[in-house]
Amino acid sequence: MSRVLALVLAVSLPASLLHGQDSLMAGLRRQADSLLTTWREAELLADVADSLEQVRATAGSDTIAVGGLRIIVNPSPLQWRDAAERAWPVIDSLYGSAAQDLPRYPYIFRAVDPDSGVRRTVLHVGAEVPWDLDLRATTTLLLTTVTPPSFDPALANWLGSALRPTLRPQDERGVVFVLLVTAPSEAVRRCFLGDIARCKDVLQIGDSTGLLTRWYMTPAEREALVTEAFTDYFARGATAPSLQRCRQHHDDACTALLQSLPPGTQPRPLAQAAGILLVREALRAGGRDAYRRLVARPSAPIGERLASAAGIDVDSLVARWRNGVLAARPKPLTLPWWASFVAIGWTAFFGLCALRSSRWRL
Amino acid sequence: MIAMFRAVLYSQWKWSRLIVVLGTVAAFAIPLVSLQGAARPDRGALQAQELLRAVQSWGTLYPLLATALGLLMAIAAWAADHRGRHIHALTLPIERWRFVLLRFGAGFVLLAAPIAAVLIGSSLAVLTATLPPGLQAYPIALAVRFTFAVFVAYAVFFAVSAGTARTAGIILGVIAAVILVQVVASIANIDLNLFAAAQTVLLLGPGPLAVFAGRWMLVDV
Amino acid sequence: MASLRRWVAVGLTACFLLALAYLPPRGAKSSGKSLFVGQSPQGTPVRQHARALADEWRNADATVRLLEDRQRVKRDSFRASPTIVFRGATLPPNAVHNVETVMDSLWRGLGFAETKVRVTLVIELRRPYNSDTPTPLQDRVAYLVPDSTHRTTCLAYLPAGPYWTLFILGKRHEGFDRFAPWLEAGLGPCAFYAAYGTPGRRVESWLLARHWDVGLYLGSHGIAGQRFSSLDLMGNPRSPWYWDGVYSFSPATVACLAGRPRGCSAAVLAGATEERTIPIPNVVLVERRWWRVQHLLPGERYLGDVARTVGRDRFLDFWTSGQPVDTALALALKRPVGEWTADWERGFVRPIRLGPTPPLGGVAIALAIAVFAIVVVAGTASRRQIR
Amino acid sequence: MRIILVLLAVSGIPRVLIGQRWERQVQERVQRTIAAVGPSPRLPVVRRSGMLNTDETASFQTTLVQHTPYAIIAVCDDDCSRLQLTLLSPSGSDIAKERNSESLPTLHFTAATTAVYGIRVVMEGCRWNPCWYAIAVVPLRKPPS
Repeated sequence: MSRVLALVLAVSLPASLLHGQDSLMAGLRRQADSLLTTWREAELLADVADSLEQVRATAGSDTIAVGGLRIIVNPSPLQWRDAAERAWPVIDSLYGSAAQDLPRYPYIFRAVDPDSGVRRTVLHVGAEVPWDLDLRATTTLLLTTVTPPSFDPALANWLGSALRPTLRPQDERGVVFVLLVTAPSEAVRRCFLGDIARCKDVLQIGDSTGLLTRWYMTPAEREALVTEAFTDYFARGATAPSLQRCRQHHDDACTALLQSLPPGTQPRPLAQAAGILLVREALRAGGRDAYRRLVARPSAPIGERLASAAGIDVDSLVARWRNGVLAARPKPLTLPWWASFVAIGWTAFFGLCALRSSRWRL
Repeated sequence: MIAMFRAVLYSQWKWSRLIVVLGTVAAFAIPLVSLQGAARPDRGALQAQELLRAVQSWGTLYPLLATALGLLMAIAAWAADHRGRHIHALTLPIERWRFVLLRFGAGFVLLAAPIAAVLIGSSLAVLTATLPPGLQAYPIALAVRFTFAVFVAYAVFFAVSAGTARTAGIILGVIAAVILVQVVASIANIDLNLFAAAQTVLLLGPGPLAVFAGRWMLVDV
Repeated sequence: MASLRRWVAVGLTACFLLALAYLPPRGAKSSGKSLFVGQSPQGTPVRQHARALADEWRNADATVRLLEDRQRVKRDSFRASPTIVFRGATLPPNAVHNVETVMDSLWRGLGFAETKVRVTLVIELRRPYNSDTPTPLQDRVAYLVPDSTHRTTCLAYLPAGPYWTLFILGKRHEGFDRFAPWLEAGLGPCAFYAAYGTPGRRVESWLLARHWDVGLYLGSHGIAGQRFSSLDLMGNPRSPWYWDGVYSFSPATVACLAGRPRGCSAAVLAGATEERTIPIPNVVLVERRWWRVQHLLPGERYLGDVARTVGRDRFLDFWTSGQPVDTALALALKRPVGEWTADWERGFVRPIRLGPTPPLGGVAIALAIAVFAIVVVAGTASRRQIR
Repeated sequence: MRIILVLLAVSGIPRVLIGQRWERQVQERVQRTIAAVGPSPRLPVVRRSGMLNTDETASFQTTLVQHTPYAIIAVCDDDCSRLQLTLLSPSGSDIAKERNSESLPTLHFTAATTAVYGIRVVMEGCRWNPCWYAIAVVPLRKPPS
C-alpha cells in the first residue's frame, strides 16, 4: 500500500514542477503572441490614422505651386508665393531634371502665433513656423528644408548632411580654401599643393583601407589628435597607460589608441563642407541630369557615383574641385569706408568726456 | 560725537540718496522677479528644475548689485571732500581717523536700507510662492551674504576712493598692466593664463572675493 | 527732514508697486514670454498606442526568451563560472572560447568559487529583424533573477549592440581592454545573487522597487572601466550644464551630493517602505539611461562598497535579514545609514554647495581685507593730522 | 523499492545542481541520521530533499502505517541555522511541531490508523539563501511487546 503511494507521490512531484513551469511559459508566450497580433492591428490602424491626419492637417490649407515646389500651408500673413518664386530657381539649378520629382515631397507648414504664451494644438504632420517671418527668412526656410529627391543613406552618410542649395556659393568655396590651408594634416597640405591622390583620401572617395595612416600621415599628427581631441576619452581605464606612452611620443601607442576608436568616430582631416562642395562641382559639370545620375546607383562607391554624375573621371573632377577652391581665395580684410568716420567719432566723444571730467578740475 | 555722526550721516544721505533709493528698490525687486511664477495657481509649483534654473540665473544680480552699491556709495562718500580739497574735514574739531570712521559708518548705515530690502523682498517672495516638495528657501542666509558682499565692496572701494587720483591711477594701471600682459601672452602663444589664475586665487575656494562668486540661491534643495 | 520723508515715501511706493506687480494674487501669473520654439511632430494617438504595444511586446518576448534560455541552460550547464549563451548568430568555437576565457578570469577576479546561485549570461548579438514584428528588446539589459520555481539560476540578458557584436564575431580587434569591464558590468544583480544568494524578502522588495539601482555593479573598479562611475557623466562642475544635470535628480539625491546625511538616508532608503510581492518570473529590466534615474550617485556600486566595507558576514546578515531595510543596513554598517552614506559620497565627489551660504574661509578673508582697508585709510588720515 | 528511490532522486532539485556540495552535505547527514535511528527493514524510508530561502515553507504528504513507530527527521546545510518541522494530521491540523533543535529537528510518532499525513518544513534561518534540506520518514523497529 505504502509503496504504491510513495510511487505515485514520487512520480507526481517532478511532473507538477514541470507542469507549473510549462504553464507559466505557455501563458507568457500566449500573452506575447496576443500582444503581437494586437500590435499588428494597431500598426495598420496607425497607418490609416496617419494618412487621415495628413488629410486633416492639410484640410482648409492652401497649396501653393511654383515650379516643382508644392507648399501646403494654413492661411497666414507669410509671403509663401514670393518666397517660392525666389527659391525655385536655386533649387532647380541644383537638382536639375530631378527637381521635377519634388511635387512628391510637398512642404507642409503650419504658421502659428510666435507668442509662446499662446497655447498651440499638438503637431502631428509637417512643421511649425512663426507667422512673423520676413520674405528673406521664408525663402531661406524653403531652401533649407527642401527634401532632396531620392537621396539615399549612403550619400547622406558620406556627406554628413542632406544635399540642399547653398545660400552663398562663393562663401562655401572660401571656407573650403581656408580648410585646405589650415587643416592640421599633411595629407590636406599635399592636396592643397596639387596631390590629387591625397585629395581623394581626405575627401574619402577612394580606397578606404588603412585610411587612418593616410589621413594622419605623420606621428606628430596622430599624437596631436590623441592628446588634444581624445584626452578625456582615453584618460580613464585601461587606455590611460597607452595615453601616457602616446604623450611620450610613442607612435605605436597613439596609432593603437586611434584604431581602438568606435567606427566612424575618427575625425576626418577635412570637414564635410569640402565633400558638399565636391558634389556641387560634379552636378555643375554634369548638366541637368547630373543629380539623377548621382542618385541612380545607391550601392555604387561614392567616387564612381560622382564621376558618373559629372560625366568625367573622378581625378579630373577632384582637380576641377581643387582649382575652384584655389580660385576662391578669400579677400584680405578690408576696412569699410564708414569705419574711419566711426573711429574718429568715438575718439571725439571720449575726448570730450575726458575734458569734462572733474578729476582735471581738482 | 553722536551729533557729529548725525551731521555726517545727513550730508552723506544728501549726496547719495538717489543711489540708496534706487539700490533699495532693486534689492527688493530681484528676489520677487527671481521667483516670479513660482506661485502660479494653474501649475501649483513650477517644475523644480525650471524654478531652480530661474533662481540661479537671477541670483547673479545680487553680487553685481552689492558691488555697484559699494562702489557708488564709496565714491559719493569722498567726492565732495575731494572737490573741496578736504578743507571741510580739516576744519572739523575731530581727529581725522575718527572722521574717516564716521564717513565709513554713515555710508554703511545708509546701505542698511538695500540690505533690509533684500531680506524683506526675499521673505515676501518665498512666503507667497508654492515651492516644490524637497526644496527650501534661504532668505536669511541670502540677506546675510548680501550684507557681507556690500560691506566688503564698500570697504574696498572706500579705501580706493579715499586715496588721491594718483592712488586710483596706480590701481587702474596695475589692472591694465595685467590685462596687457595677458593679451601679449596670448598673442605670443605663451602658456600664461593670468585671468584663470586670478579667478582661482580671488574667486574660488576661500579667496577674498569668494563671497561674491558662486551661486546665490534664494531657493535650493 | 521733509526731503528725507519724501525720498523714503518714493522708495516705499516703488517697492509696494513692485510687490503688487509680482506677488500673488495679481502677480501669480508670469508673462511666460520666451523664445519661439516650434513643436517637433508627434505621432498620432493611435501610432503612440502602437508604439506602447510594441514596448509591451518587447518586454513579454524578452521574458519568454529568458525563461526558454533558463530551461535550456538548466539541462546542459555544468560550468562553475557563468554559462554564456549567444543569440542572434552562430559563433565559431574559438570566438565562444575567447569570451568564456575572459569571463572565467573576471569571475576568478570577483573571488567566486562554487556559488549557490549560478549565473547564465545571454549575449544578444545585433542582427537585422523582419518588419512583421517589432524589433526585439536590444537596447536594455535585463535579468531573470531566481524565484521560487528556480532558486539557483540567475540569467543576465546583455545586448551586444553593433560594436561588441563585431568584436565578439572577431571582425573588430580593438577595444579588448574594455571587453572584460563590459562583461563584468553586464552581470549586474546576478553578481550579487551569485555572491550572497537570494536576498531576504524585504531587501529584495526594496531593490525591486528601485530597479536595483544600488546593486548594478559588484566590482570594485568603475562600472565602465577603471574609476569610471555614473558621477563622471555629470561633467565638469564649472560647465554651465552641470547644475542642470544635478537638479535633474530628486531633492534627496541632490542633498546627498551636498553631503547631508538626511538626504543620503532618504536616497538610500527610497522604496524601502513598500512591501512588494516578488513576481514570478522575477524579471529586472534596467532603465535605458539608468544613470539618469538613480536615487544615489554613483548608486550602481553602493551595495558593492557596503559589502566590501562591512565584510561578508555582516553583509549577509543584512542581505537575508527579516528586519526593515533601514534597521538591517544600519546594523550592518554599525552607523546610521545617512551618516555612512554621506561619508561614502564624499569619497567620490566634493560636497556641492547648496543655498546662498558662502565658503566660511572666503568670508573671513574678505572681512579681514575690508577691515584692513579701513584701518589703512584711518591710519593714513591720522598721519596727516595737523596738530 | 529501487524504482521509488530513483524517482525520488529525480524529483525536486534541478539536475544542474547535482554534485553541489550543499546538497551532498544534506544527503550525507540524512543518511547518517537514518542509520543512527535504526530503520525497520520491512518498510521503506521516505526521503525528500530540496532547497528553501529564509522563511519559506515546503510540505508533502506520506502514508504512515498504523501501530508503526516513525522517526521523522530533517537536516539542512551549513548555512542553515534553524529549521522547523511539523507533522500534520490527515485533516491538516498540527499533530507535533519541533523547532527547538535548530538544524536537526526530529519527531517521533506512532500512527493509530494508516492514513496520509502531512509533513511541513519551514526554513526559519538561512544565512546564504537558498539552504538545502532533507527530510526522512523512518519507520522504526517495533519495540518488543
